[in-house]
Amino acid sequence: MTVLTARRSLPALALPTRRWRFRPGLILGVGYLVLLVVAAIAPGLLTSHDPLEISTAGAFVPPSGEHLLGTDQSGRDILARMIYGARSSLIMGLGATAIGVTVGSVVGLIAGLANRFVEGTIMRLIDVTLSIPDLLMALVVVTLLGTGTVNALFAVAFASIPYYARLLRAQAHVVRRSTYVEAATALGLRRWTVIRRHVLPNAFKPLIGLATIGIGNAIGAGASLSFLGLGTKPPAPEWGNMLSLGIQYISNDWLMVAIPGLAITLTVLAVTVVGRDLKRRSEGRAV
Amino acid sequence: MGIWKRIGTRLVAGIGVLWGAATLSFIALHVTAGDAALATVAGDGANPTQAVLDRVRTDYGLDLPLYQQYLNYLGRLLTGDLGESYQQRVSVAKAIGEQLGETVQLALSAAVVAVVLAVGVAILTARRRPWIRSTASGIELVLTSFPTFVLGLVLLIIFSFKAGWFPVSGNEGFAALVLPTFTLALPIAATLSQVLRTELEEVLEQPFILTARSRGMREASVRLGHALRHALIQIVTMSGFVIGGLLGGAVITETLFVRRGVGQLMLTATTTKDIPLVLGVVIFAATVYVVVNLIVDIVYGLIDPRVVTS
Amino acid sequence: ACATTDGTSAANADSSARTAGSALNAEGTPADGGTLNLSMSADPLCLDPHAISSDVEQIFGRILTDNLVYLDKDGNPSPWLAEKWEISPDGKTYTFHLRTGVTFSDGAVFDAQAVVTNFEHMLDPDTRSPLAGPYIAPYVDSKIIDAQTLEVHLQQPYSPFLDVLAQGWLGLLSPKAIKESTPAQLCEKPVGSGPFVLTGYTKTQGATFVKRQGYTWAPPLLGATGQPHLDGINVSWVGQDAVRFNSLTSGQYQATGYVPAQNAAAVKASTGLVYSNVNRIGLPYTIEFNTTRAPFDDIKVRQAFVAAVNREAVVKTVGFGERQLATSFVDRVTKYYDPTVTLPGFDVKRANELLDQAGWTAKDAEGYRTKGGKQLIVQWPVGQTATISPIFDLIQAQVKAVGIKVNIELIPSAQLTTRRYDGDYDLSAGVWHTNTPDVLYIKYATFSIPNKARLGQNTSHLSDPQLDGWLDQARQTTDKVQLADLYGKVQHRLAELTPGFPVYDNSVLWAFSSKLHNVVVDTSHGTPYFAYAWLEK
Amino acid sequence: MPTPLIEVENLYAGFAARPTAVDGISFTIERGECLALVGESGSGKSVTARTLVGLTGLHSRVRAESLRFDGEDLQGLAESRWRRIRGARIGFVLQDALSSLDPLRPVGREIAEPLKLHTTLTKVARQAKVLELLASVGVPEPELRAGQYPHQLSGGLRQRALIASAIACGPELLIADEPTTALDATIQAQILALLQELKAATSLLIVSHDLSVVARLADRVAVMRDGRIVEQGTTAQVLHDPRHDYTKALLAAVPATHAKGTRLSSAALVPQHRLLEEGEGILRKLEPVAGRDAGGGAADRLRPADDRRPNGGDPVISARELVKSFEGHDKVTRTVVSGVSFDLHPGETVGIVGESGSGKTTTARIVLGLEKPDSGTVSLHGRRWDSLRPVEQRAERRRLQVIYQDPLSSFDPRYTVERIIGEALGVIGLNGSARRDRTVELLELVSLDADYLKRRPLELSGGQRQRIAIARALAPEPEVIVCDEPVSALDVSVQAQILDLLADLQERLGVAYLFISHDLGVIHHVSDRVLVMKDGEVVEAGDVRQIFDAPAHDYTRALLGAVSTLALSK
Ligand SMILES: Nc1ncnc2c1ncn2[C@@H]1O[C@H](COP(=O)(O)OP(=O)(O)OP(=O)(O)O)[C@@H](O)[C@H]1O
Ligand SMILES: Nc1ncnc2c1ncn2[C@@H]1O[C@H](COP(=O)(O)OP(=O)(O)OP(=O)(O)O)[C@@H](O)[C@H]1O
Ligand SMILES: [Mg+2]
Ligand SMILES: [Mg+2]
Ligand code: NI
Repeated sequence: MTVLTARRSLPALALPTRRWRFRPGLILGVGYLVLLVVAAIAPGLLTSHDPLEISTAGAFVPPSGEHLLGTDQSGRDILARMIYGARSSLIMGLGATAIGVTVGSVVGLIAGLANRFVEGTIMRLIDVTLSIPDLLMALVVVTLLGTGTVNALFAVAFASIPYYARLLRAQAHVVRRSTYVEAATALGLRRWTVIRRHVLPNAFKPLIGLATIGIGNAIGAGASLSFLGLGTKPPAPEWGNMLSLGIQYISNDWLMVAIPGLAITLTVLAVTVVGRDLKRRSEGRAV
Repeated sequence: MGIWKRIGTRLVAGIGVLWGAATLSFIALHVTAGDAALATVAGDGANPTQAVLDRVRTDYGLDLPLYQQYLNYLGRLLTGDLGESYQQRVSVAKAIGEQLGETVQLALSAAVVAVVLAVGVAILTARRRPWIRSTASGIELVLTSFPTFVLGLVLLIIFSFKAGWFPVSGNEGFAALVLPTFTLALPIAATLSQVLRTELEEVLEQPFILTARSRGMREASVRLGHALRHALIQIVTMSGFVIGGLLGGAVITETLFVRRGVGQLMLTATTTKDIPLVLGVVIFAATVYVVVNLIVDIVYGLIDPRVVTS
Repeated sequence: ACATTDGTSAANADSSARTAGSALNAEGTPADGGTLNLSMSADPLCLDPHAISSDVEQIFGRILTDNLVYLDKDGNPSPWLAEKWEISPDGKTYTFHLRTGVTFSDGAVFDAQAVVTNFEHMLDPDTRSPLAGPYIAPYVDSKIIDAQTLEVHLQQPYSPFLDVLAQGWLGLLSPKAIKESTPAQLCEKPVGSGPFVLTGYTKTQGATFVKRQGYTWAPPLLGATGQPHLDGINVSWVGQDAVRFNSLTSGQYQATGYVPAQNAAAVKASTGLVYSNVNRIGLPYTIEFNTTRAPFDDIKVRQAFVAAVNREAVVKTVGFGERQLATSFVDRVTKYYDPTVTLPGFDVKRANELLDQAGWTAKDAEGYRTKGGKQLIVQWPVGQTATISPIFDLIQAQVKAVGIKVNIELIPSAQLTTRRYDGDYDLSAGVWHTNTPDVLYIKYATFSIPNKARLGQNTSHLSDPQLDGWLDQARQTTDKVQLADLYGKVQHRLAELTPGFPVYDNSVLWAFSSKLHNVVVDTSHGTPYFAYAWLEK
Repeated sequence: MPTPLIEVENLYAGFAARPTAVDGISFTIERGECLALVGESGSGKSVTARTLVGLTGLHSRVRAESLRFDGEDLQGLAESRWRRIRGARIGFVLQDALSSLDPLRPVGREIAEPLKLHTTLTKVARQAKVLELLASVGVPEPELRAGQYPHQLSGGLRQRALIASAIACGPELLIADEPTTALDATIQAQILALLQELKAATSLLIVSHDLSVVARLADRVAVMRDGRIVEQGTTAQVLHDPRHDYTKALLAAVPATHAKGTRLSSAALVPQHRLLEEGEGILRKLEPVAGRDAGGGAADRLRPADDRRPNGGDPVISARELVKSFEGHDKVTRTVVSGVSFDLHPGETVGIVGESGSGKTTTARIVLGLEKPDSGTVSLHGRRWDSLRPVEQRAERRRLQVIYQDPLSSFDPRYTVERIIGEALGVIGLNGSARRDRTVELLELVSLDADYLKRRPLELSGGQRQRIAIARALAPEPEVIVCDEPVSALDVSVQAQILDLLADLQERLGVAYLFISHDLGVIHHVSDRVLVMKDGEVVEAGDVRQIFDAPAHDYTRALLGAVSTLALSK
């Protein structure tokens, strides 16, 4: 793959061309995400159907011009439900990850930067939460707050907190001991300046990659909650919910499983592709 | 000497974790709405007499103030008594014990499959041609992101409903274990192999690998003999994640494949407010967590001599 | 050798089996041997019929135990372990003449004392009986006349007494086992006198039964004597509907209960399968209003709600053609079902008028009606489950059209139970299947309204003196003409008071392999009875 | 005429990121001969060595007109053939010796590996052979060592174990890539002796940037630069009568041969080096910005240092009786620094030498206030500094700067050069365009330019990173710079630039250096006074000439005795 005749060129000159290499995966990923965001913000732009409206045509209508993806068990337009469901699913994926990451990293950072006593206490608490099965946590959260997208979101977020917290603590430890943090201290910067400028951003770095996977996991976890009957409240459309409902009717209409399943997978793939790209950029690597 | 002391402190911390988990769950279960006695005898379709309800309430001390119930519970716990399941009316230890075998069987086989798959795939794809790597990591991504139940269903449809290779459900026999095992193992394997590949690729860059190659070692031996052990350290480190994944995934896998198991037990126990049973499962899970962490600590020292001696 | 009870037999029993009492797939010469693999939806977690309310018990009961009486095709009590009986004129004393030569599988002998032990076990609070005990609540004590004669005393006249004695939950257990076991032990190893004996029970997985050697005391109505044909029955619990259905088609099981309605068409289309859809006695699938709190304390709002719901459309959607529209507050197979009752139909215009009359005239931004600034919103708590029925969505969507907001709350079953007894809901949905029209007492008598001192199943909290009078009277008489009159009045009155609205008649959907022959449909609950079923080799 | 053992003609090798790492080179190695590859860092020496064992890596391309080992064409050789050559007939000692042993395996197993692969010896026989090999490379207590893990061995022992594994099967050719970097002088001497012994039986290809090593071992030398061999010949001819300008410059850059105050780098070495021509102009720009209160003494320091007098006046830093101990993983407390005292005057350089682990870095860190001593004091301008509260210390920190041994890790990886230096300038309150201008000035001062502002540390070469580290240390206009092994990783040419720059700055700004190195040549070149450390103690201290010419302590003598200089081989 290497052309031996090429002369060494300055990296500064070589970089831009490589940075803008044509990458169909990335473009598709970004395109898909843009579509999702549009669906989440203004679903009405993408479909004229009401996701809650029971169609006169009846249930399990196969795809047609009127219903591009057919209708579900209650005769509602599947495409409209997919489009309107994007919001809950995105909220679930992004929201749960955002909460998990934020709370988890605050807790983890406090543990990683505080004295040994505080750290020990926090870490034991994290152990306690980790030792309780995620599902039970979710059940308790849902039982306390009731079902619904937002509550399922909290359940999923809550379960993810200890993982992020552990990661961040470990990361904070590494960064705190790193030479560049010491170098910044040696320059005479304030403790908080050092933490803000160097410790935090570097401790967060691996989080980008992890969080992109986390978004997918969160959507999946939300769907799993729905599967166990703990997810979104009907009739609100949500992909996980549609998926678990679709399973009941899989022999009547397999599209009811395939479509939301595909949407979830594509979302995760898109988020990951884009996320990896962002991560590479944030590391200043040539893409 | 060092290792015993470490195990000692870990055990003390572990007991603390158990206590914390039990207490937290106790509180959580009691603050959630729902009358446990009613849930026990007066569920859907039941029409019990008030006498039955009152009997259950006094039998289980549900009429006592909460702190009293908590102290009683802790007291019994200290004597190793986990109490009696409200729903099943047998000791919690027995109720869990009955389900344990299948869960352990499933969890172990899934763990083995996950690790073997992850190691295998990572070893085969690390530092290979780009298309091999991106194919592998693409598949892994899909697997990690797919809800377990969908994956299980897809496997069921393909291998059971359509091909008829494996029984659709049940606990009996090896064949019935295959699909649930893979359902549980694949997402874990996918995550593990992503981590492992990164790790392996880093290890394969190391000078000592080049040295091994320079001795005339074949590629397979280099990967298996040298690189793998380093990657194993990662697996050991991620064991917490694996355990979590196994326990969490087990509920759904068990539901889907209609296997008995602790996951199912917990699910029903929680929705019906079978408090002693839920707490029993929590204590069980927490014990597993603590023990696994302890083992990890020891294994870590065995795999990586630097941990103990440096 | 044995013959079928009934001339009617059908390979595909779809139409004929809507009524109970027939034998399915009955042709062919019975062959002995073989084990039936049966899949069911959920483990009751206890197999003592007296200690559970689980639906599946109706099937286990018939496998494991025998009852004093058996309901004939018309739903009238006929002899079984009680060969005959007399009822005192005041309706408070029942004298049973028991069959001889019956033994339980642990060797205990069936006699008057055994029956008394069973009654006492049902009523013992320690048994925590959710159904059996409550069904014989008027029981006071018994007098053993001799080993084969038993006099039972009731507190007050209770005409459904004989009917309920035919229910699976009241199957008779070995007095020896009852005496020697704790309630928990009995749950795991109940001993009966039935055609099969429990040999293994693994919680949440399955149970195995083998045929009872020397069993010859099946209900005479079955017209068969002698031992069961099957060597045994293996029951597995397969919770997922899709999985259960597919494991039936893949041949892993030869019979499965609770076929989801959406799979019925596929079962019917499959040549290797027999399909059974039998209606159940009792309350149809009914949506009930909480009549004691706003807004449904106002009958106009209740009537408006009913008028706003297109029941035909709902039944069509959730029933996949397998459910019949309910026409009264009892299922059409219930004794004294009154076909002249008419439930109000779908009429949006009327619904709107009624709501206007009730004062819900204003509308808010979302299009929901308001009164005095309050939105017309009703709470509908529903148990958390993955397989949530589309019925909730549908009704929610339909009544939205007239400006009623339905808030569906998915909550865990413990919470749902608590709220049900606390009366903290506006809507609740459910069935109550039993084998007598006395279900109307259980569901609508003032006595059945749950309160601090007494549990009860009157979820609409309807309290109507007229109803109470008729229902009480019905418990006191065994006169068929009088009963028909009383229950007819009750049904009409209910349609008027609108404590709720029945949606569809509850039916049990079963599917078997066509190799499984002579499955009798039990009248009591419409469930299959395998005593003389046989497997084609 | 017998065929040469190695025959290379017009060899090209490259990577995606660097297409011409090796750009058409030719050489031969005769049987029993030792060829040395020398040259600039990154010139392709290691890559060349690796082509001979076919291990240039996954994304590499190699092409040659001829690439033969013992007459056999190595190009397109099947994997299985390769495996029979590697380890058996060609032994290879990698450049990164310290990490070339699998950390998870006892060294004994590593050494036995080639035996297992290429011989039919039994396990017992292999074990015996391993012990024999360890003994033959001069490892004491072979039985003990064979069972130990790499991290339990010192660098020298590791290096020897690696050589033992490379010669286990008695190869015809031994390739040793930088076999002595990162080793202190005494251990380096041991390794060289070992290689010299091996020369008798085996052909050698030595890669090194240390010309003194080459002088001692090689029969012939090839000088590489930029992927090409610029000069090739016998050792004597190349080292003493270099033809090519680059070789000449390289030789001139060896610090040990120069006393303090002489220049090392030359135009031929660093074509873009503008410091020499324009240095004064740039330095003048470093005059304090008018109106800014730069704190006490800043103006003084920046005056031209004609009246600078080392050893005169009050010391900037004075350390007294520093003691520091650490508790190791095994819970045993070790005293790492014990009773170290010294003064550092303005404009003076104090060198610290000593074996690895003798406490040099720890001493430096105590001085910097990054580590608290167990006892003893550090004063800055006569004021106690070590016992100040962190907040108070912070105010003084900018007077004391540090150049870390590993500059890369001392930079926030997310930062660009501009931000790295800018942050340091922020400490003295420089903002906005003033900061930017000064950043560029500083870059120019270390012979870089504004092109580098947007680069991240990873996009810089080793020498460039080192210079950024220096620029950062200079930015707050410190009085003292602690230089911890600032040139250890650099080849002589880059090293020369840096040393010259430091000297210039001292000359003009009166900066004092605490200069740590294990390279005695460098210490000799830069220091005014020297401390020799061993096991945490200063065993000898004094004027550089006195230490080098008349060492008093045994250890110092051993250290100096081990130094192989070019002069020695004459
Ligand atoms: N795997 C690789 N991928 C890309 N570039 C590489 C790789 N290995 C080496 N290079 C580049 O090839 C060039 C030559 O590297 P090489 O290791 O041979 O240098 P060297 O002469 O040994 O230098 P040093 O004295 O620093 O060891 C360098 O510019 C290096 O960055
Ligand atoms: N934070 C610490 N905790 C424990 N031990 C330490 C710590 N820092 C240094 N040491 C130990 O103190 C000793 C001296 O270390 P130091 O870094 O000062 O040596 P050095 O003279 O700089 O060696 P080198 O030439 O290898 O850089 C070493 O044995 C080291 O392992
Ligand atoms: Mg090199
Ligand atoms: Mg050091
Ligand atoms: Ni029921």
